[in-house]
Amino acid sequence: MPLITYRKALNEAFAEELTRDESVFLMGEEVAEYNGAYKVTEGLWERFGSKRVVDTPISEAAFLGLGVGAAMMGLRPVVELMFWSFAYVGFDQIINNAGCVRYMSGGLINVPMVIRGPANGGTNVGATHSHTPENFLANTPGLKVVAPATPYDAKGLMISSIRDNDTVCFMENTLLYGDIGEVPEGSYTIPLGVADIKREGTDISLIAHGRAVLTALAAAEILATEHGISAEVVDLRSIRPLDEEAILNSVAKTHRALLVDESKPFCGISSQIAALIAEQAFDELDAPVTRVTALDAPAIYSMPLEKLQLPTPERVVAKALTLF
Amino acid sequence: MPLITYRKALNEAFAEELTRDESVFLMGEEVAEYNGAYKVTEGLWERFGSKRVVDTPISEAAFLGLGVGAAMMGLRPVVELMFWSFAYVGFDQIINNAGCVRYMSGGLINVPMVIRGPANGGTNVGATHSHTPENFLANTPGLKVVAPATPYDAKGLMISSIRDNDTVCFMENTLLYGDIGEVPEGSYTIPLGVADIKREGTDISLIAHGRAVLTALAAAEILATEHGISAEVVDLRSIRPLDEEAILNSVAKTHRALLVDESKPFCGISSQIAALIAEQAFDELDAPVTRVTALDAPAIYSMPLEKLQLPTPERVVAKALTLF
Amino acid sequence: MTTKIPPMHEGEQAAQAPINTALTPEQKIAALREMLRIRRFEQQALNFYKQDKMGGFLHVYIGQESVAVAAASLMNGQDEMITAYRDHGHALAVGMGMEECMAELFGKATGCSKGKGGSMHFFAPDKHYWGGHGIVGGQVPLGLGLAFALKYKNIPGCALCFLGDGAVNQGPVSESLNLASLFDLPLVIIIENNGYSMGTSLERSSAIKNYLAERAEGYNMAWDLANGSNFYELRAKLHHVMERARKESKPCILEVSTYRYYGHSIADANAKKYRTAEEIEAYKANHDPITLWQQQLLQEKVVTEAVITEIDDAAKQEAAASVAFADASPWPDPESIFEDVYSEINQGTHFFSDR
Amino acid sequence: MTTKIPPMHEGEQAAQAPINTALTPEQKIAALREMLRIRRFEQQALNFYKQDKMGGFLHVYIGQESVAVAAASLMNGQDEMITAYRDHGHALAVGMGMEECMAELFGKATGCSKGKGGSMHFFAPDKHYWGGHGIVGGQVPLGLGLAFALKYKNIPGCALCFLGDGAVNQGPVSESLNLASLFDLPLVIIIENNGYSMGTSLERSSAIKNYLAERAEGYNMAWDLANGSNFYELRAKLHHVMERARKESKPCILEVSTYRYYGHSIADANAKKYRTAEEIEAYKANHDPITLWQQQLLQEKVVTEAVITEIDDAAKQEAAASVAFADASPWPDPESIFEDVYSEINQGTHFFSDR
Ligand SMILES: Cc1ncc(C[n+]2csc(CCOP(=O)(O)OP(=O)(O)O)c2C)c(N)n1
Ligand SMILES: Cc1ncc(C[n+]2csc(CCOP(=O)(O)OP(=O)(O)O)c2C)c(N)n1
Ligand SMILES: [Mg+2]
Ligand SMILES: [Mg+2]
Repeated sequence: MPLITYRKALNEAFAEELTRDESVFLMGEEVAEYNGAYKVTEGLWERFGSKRVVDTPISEAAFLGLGVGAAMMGLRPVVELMFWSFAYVGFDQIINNAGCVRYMSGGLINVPMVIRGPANGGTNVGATHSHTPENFLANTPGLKVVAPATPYDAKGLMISSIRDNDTVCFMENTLLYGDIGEVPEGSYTIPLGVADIKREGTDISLIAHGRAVLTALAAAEILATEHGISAEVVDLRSIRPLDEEAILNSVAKTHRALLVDESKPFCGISSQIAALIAEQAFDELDAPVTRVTALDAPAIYSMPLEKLQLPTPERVVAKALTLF
Repeated sequence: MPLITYRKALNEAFAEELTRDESVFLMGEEVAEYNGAYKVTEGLWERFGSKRVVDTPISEAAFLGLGVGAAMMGLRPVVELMFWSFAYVGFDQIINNAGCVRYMSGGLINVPMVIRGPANGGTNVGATHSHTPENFLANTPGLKVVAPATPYDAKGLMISSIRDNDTVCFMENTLLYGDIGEVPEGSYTIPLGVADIKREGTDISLIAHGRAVLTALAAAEILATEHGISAEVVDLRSIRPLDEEAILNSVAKTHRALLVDESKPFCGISSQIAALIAEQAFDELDAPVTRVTALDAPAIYSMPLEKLQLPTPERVVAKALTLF
Repeated sequence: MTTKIPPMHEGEQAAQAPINTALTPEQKIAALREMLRIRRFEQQALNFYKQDKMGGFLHVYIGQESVAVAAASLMNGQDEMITAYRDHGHALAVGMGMEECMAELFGKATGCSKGKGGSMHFFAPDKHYWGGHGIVGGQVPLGLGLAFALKYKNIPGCALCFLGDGAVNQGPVSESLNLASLFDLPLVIIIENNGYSMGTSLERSSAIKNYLAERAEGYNMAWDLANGSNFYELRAKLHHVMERARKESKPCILEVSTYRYYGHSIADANAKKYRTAEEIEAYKANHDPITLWQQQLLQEKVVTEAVITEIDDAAKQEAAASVAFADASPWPDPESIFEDVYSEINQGTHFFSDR
Repeated sequence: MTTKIPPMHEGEQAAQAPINTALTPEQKIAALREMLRIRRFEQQALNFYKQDKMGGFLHVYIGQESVAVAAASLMNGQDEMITAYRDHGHALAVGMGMEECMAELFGKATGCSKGKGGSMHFFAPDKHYWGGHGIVGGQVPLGLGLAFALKYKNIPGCALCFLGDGAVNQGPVSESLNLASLFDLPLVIIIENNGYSMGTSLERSSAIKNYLAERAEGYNMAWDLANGSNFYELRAKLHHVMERARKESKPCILEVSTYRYYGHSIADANAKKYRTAEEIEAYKANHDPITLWQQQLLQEKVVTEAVITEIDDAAKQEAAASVAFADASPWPDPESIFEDVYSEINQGTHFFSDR
């Protein structure tokens, strides 16, 4: 299988779908002539032209709304937010339009749109540019939320998301764009709502999404080699729909759960997973459900401190050891 | 003590603070000449004039941002959102400006603003008008979040919020505006971050905020009279800062926790409380932490169904009984 | 150089516009019928709102009926329409049935949105009607998307997007003006200027030179004004800008002067405080679009008083029947709360439930 | 009737504006010094950015220095300033020290924001400087608030609010124009039109008739244009609108034509793709505001070449010293991550932590 970057995996997904389905178009700031701020859409404007790959002014509310309107009419917009941090200037369009129109119309209208872009801290751009709003989005019934950790998952989930008849919020990560992995050529899909066990284990479940999966894997390796602890790493991949069964099965096997989450802790994704386990796997637990999250302050700029603010393998290991 | 409505209690808080402190002003759509869409600001424009009570066009982003700018300069804006549901058109101003400026300036700048308005379902206005974003706000380090359930708490917490040097998101409820309770005349404060035990009990802790506190109290009464179960009702009052100690103390006493929350369940406030209890009171629990929340769909319009969508005392009782 | 559309077919001249001289008597009568149906429908809704048959808000369109009816009368099967929460008139004008609309207000399973949307959220995609949107100004970016989709699909239609005078000050509206002009989209923006946003008069909400529509200048976009009480003028001006959108793929703003007789919504306790009774009565007496259209048709001898009465009675009966239908209809099943959230059939497996 | 401010003090006439004839030689030299300080500071920052001494983005202001310096030279202690993420120039112009600014870029505890804000988020409230804002257009509603506060407090100052040509299309900017005009606030909006928003030229981002500033017309707001390469013209025009704001409490938009030499940020790999090398070189050769100001001062015999070299060397040394300071400064303490979130001293008790 070819080894390509996460960025290229997404790019291939777009190229496949642009080719396959005339109703798919890409839109966003600098996605076309400039090739994308992070080069995720590189070459696509040249290949597919200005109709299918559309540059916009800096007007997120208008072009997100444009996406919703076009999707209602049966097109399949793939709208880039240069950063998910910029979603807040178009938040009404996401929550009230993309999120509610299907329901409020009694199911008459679908909004088959993908809203995508990076949602991560860790790049020294300060608080305004480091938001991870997957919890806000997943809180909203009507929206789907996906957060791939690997190139393989990125491509398969993106193709599924574009074909999905609901709005899918696709959370990428600038720190992952350069990661390399095996990715099949051509089209393949990964269904939304199916978690992936990225590492099998018996003693503790490390549950994560996005880049935190890699942190969990690194921690699992340390736990195995230095502490003789066998950690299972559950990659949620899709946050909503959520693969509750995979989570509960893993906890039933390991009896210990530690959630690793790069977003803020208060009402974060990890709160939801913790609440789920606490309610539905209470009798399985040999220790409290616990979490390692971003340290609870706005994202700091300072380079060494920002590294500490996000979960590190060391913090995960230390926390895991408290459960034994 | 005088018996007044929740609405009037808030109104008195504004009048007190407008009188006490020249830097306080009220702003929002229809707050002045029209007396407020829900009459919460009734009479204040007449009494304090157009400088202190300011009507705005329908431009939430601009007037929330105006509030932040004015607060940075030392004024104390009390900005009304006619509904908290409309916050999403000005969400960037709340999250990135009100929420981050203090931190990003290394503490040089305070944003002493109150953003207030009703955040509730249950009034047949459909999904776009029934959002309860307290979890989004409380997720954001830098913001404070308050949700009073009674007229007494509403007045005391509002005065504290106006005097607070950070931005406080004050979640009111149109269904509570007419509720009557004992409220002292004149000024008094209730500190943010202090929960209130609204009913003492020994067998189970019902933990709630806002109107769900009243649902919990009704359920506690049924549990006592019909099932001989003594339920303690913990009213969080302030969601951030959160009175973790009060929650944990109550659970240590009753060994059972049921969270009642009118907002959506996925990453809601109740997820956070459940995660907290699951992690920090694991050994105290005799049963899983569990929750009764809004049913997880956009707010439905239909009158009888909307009633079912929000937590009811019956649902709370039924869920509570499963824990014994 | 202004981008205002040069004067044409205004006032008394409007009847002579080809789009109006082409109207058959039947079509003229149909327009009257639609306006009366809207008014009678909403009067019934008002009654039953007061009897607590419906909840929430009820924003009635009474006084503005000519605007939606003129626009709908020009839609050609390839045009699309979207509006705000004051949406009953537009819904009926595009052909939605009174029964499904009334049942929606009653929150019944037979409602156009199965009781899920309510008064502010009517939709009928099969009739090119995309809502009914509750957040002020929120429909405008969506309307932009409708226009974008038309152009993308090479459909020579236009998207009609209505908004109020207060809504013009929402940021996404301005953003949409820029995009529509920059992308040359067939978007017809219709400001229904009824002089007030809730209790705030236009002067208190908007800094303008002369007209709201003039803001189009800043986007190098065409604009025009129309008198909402003059059905012929409305049609002539709308037709012009719709054709321009369809044929040249050019956006524009048409500002229509109109008036609402009732409060902002029926919950508007202040309805009579921010306007004088005289102002309201003067409008009713001198500018009512239905009265004026009736007078016009009488003058043209297209109708007699008797015909008018007949049409009106039919509208009243239809409205009463829609109430009976709505009243007799079943409530939605509680389980239906969980339906229509996502497009999958088996939704239960796909999202969190506390049950 | 246009709201454009009538021509005055333009081009070569600008030197004759009273606000310019009043300048002492020292003040003229001070302006040159400030521009050079900004340029040298940023050139150092650029070097050390490339050496990985700082992270994230670095949006340099080189080519635009005249704008911030002219504005700051007119601030009277009662005026306020706010800008976007391209904020180093404004920060130095209002009097922030190179050391604290460079240390901030290095993420050090001695930085102006203690290493918490970074390049895009400089603040100095004591110097009436309110940031440094990363979200495009987001500073404009805040600037509106600064102007509101001035008026509320009866301070006869004005709020200077800078934004880029691309930022004009953000909705909150339009909303702010309406509010500023409606409330008669002393807000001076300065569009630094450098022709591009990232890789998008003005023509591709904005539908306009002639000028972005012309959008002010739709809000009945005054506007004007200024040549960013002509320091005297900038001062004359800024002075006029600032005085108008201070004395009449009236807002306006001033659109300044300018240019940035580097890419959008230093991470902008495409910096040379969307513009030709000729375009950039032509600007540097013919329009550089520092070169032109130097020529002007030489011509006026206010400086000699030797004085210029001396000032420039001092600026270079100061910049180099600021790097040494930043480099030698300590990192912030890890515990400081939790500080400054809320205004309480004892923050630990007030918010959730997983530690
Ligand atoms: C973003 C937002 N802010 C406020 C409201 C509350 N609101 C509903 S309608 C309305 C007035 C709108 O006036 P206008 O646009 O003139 O339309 P009209 O009601 O006159 O038809 C307001 C303030 C809302 N629904 N959405
Ligand atoms: C809401 C939002 N959208 C997008 C961005 C990314 N972004 C940062 S600067 C910029 C271009 C702004 O151009 P302009 O306003 O002309 O200012 P200049 O960079 O030329 O100074 C963009 C798209 C952002 N920071 N915020
Ligand atoms: Mg109106
Ligand atoms: Mg620019």
